Amino acid sequence: MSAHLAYVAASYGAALIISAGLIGWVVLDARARRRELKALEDAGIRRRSAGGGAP
Amino acid sequence: MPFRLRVDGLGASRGEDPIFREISLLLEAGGALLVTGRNGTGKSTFLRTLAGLYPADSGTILIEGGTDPTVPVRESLHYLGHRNAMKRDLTVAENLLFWSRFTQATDDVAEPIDATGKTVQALEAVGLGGLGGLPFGYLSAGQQRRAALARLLVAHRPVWLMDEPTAALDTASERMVEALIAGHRATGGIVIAATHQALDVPGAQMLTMAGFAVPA
Amino acid sequence: MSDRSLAIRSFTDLANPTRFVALAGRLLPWLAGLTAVLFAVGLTLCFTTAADYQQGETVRIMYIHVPAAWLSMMGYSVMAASALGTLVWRHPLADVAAKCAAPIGAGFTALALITGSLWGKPMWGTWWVWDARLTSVFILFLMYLGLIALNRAMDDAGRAAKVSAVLILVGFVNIPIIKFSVDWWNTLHQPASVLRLGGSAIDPEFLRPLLVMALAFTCLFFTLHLAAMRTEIWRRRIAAMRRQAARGAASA
Amino acid sequence: MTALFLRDLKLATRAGGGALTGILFFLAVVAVVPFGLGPDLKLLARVGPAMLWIGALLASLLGLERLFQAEREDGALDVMLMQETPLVFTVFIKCLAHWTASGLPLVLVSPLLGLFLNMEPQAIGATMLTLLAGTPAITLIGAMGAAVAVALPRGGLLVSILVLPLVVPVLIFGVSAAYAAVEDPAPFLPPFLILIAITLFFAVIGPAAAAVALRAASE
Repeated sequence: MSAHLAYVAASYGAALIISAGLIGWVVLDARARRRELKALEDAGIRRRSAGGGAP
Repeated sequence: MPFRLRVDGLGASRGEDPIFREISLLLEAGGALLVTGRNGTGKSTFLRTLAGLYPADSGTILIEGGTDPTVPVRESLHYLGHRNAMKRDLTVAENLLFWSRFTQATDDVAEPIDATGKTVQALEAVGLGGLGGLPFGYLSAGQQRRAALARLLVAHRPVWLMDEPTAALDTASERMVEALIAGHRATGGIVIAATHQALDVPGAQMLTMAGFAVPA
Repeated sequence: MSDRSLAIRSFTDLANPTRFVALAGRLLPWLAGLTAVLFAVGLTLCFTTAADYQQGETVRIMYIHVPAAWLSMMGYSVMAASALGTLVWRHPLADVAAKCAAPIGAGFTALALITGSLWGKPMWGTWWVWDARLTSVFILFLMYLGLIALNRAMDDAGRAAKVSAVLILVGFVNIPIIKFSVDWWNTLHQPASVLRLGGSAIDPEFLRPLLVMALAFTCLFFTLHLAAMRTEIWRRRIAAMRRQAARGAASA
Repeated sequence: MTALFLRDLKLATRAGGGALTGILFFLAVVAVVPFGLGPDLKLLARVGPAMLWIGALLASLLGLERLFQAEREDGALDVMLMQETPLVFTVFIKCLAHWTASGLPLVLVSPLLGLFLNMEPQAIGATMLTLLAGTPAITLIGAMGAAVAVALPRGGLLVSILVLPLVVPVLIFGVSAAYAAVEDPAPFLPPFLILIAITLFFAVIGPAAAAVALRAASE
């Protein structure tokens, strides 16, 4: 029975790693882009269609 | 209703950056338009938008008085781009024969399309009479450009869009291009050419592409 | 005053990226919180229910494997819907949605495959069994990889959006064919005695943790998807500003 | 339209044409198998149909990338886009010409290669028949990949990964039909008819999807 527990633990471990990986990637990516965006805006580059328009 | 090409407020952009805006013009049968402007100001894109190859994001292109209004605009246009649309492995005659049959408008099938006859005439018109049997790859750049010009002759289309027609051509051939344009206009056709060299096209409207310098 | 203008009145309002980013900003904390709660409940349920008499402890792997498999298919359906949005309604954000859903969907598909093989080891003694469903999920994983590679090969976002939308839809239309052919191929070569993944009919006691975990995974998917879309909008905005800066400098 | 068909045929069989490379690659793949699996005739006979199918699949995927790329590079694609005949039909004709030039020869050469793998005549006949029905589907699926390769400058590299999941059903039914003809219990007709159904299905989907991708590429 204990061998089975190892597989169960491995599965939940894999689930944890993949979820953490996805969450980490999204959060870090968002933070990096936000920093770049602020840097560009500080450099005074006004977006032509600041209101909205195509992304 | 005389045959006319009407363009209203035509505009196109690449992604978010505008290339040209609000271009309107009206060309009567036999009319011509010369498009000039510095490199990168959108001359080619303007022609490709007219040809329907590039999506315009504003404005309309209409052909009035055409034989059949339901036919989309691009089917009554010939487009000669920078590239010659010819296969190097096929002979010049084979290339033109193919294009003659392929671009033959379906309604012309009523009278037998004399493809070979048209090919021979077209080759004569561009001064490549004897070279029909040569593979296209053997021709010089100037001859290849003239063969590309012959493609416009093998199948009749009222409007010609020519992008740098005189590229790689010597002065004698330039006169030949001007003669071809005059001939097409004489038969009631319309010619729009984007060019750097001064082409002698009498009575042509001028359009200078200013390009879109974005305010810093 | 500005807050009212940010309110979402109709679906088309979502088309405006700025309003979408604002909405995402407001929604994300709530969604993340809900996901955390659902996972807490789900995980406790997973470990408090009795083991299955036949499969023993390994039935707990099912609580991860089955929701992950559902998620991989849901992810692809989200992408198919976005592809329709790009091609049919020309919705500007549809392409962003499709592009962001791909990596997340692929992540869940990988999870489904890993837990599938971890399930297979104690049951059939081999790490990988060419069982019909596992194989279908594997092919789905290949399709995800193809689309992610395609999205990365795109340099100009707008132009290639239609191309990837077409491929997503073609892939989506082919899923039933692939499913059918894999089942056919599986029954042809596989001796019929292979224990089917689903096992006996799931009695309610196992169903509860399964559903809660499925809900938790779905919430996780949408939280990540929303956040990834917001980041993608920023990325495209940054690219636009950089191009503008370059052009501004050139013409100054 | 026949003009396009004949021109493409001429082009394929001319010097630079892709027809010959397809056959040579197929020959290479099948010739390598005995060296890998060893000269045991019984094993080779059992593996025969599958190897012929895998070889034909890879060989036909090989020549597909250039299907539209050449047209785009010399500007012919622009003229084709401005035609009154719908682009879907033009793409279908090009696929037909490409299949006739490089798919059909694979089918014709498969009996010869079948002998290398010590397959009985009945198995060779069945494999040939299934290849005849299946290779058009591969060309039609590949057309979508080729259209993507034109649309994305770097897209060409990933054509095989995009096309692979779609080609799996064709391979499954092709090989199972080939085996069904040899082993008595398994019926030959069902997998064979499904194979034909898949080919017809892609005859519609393939060109349509490729046309949309090509039009997007011309921008």
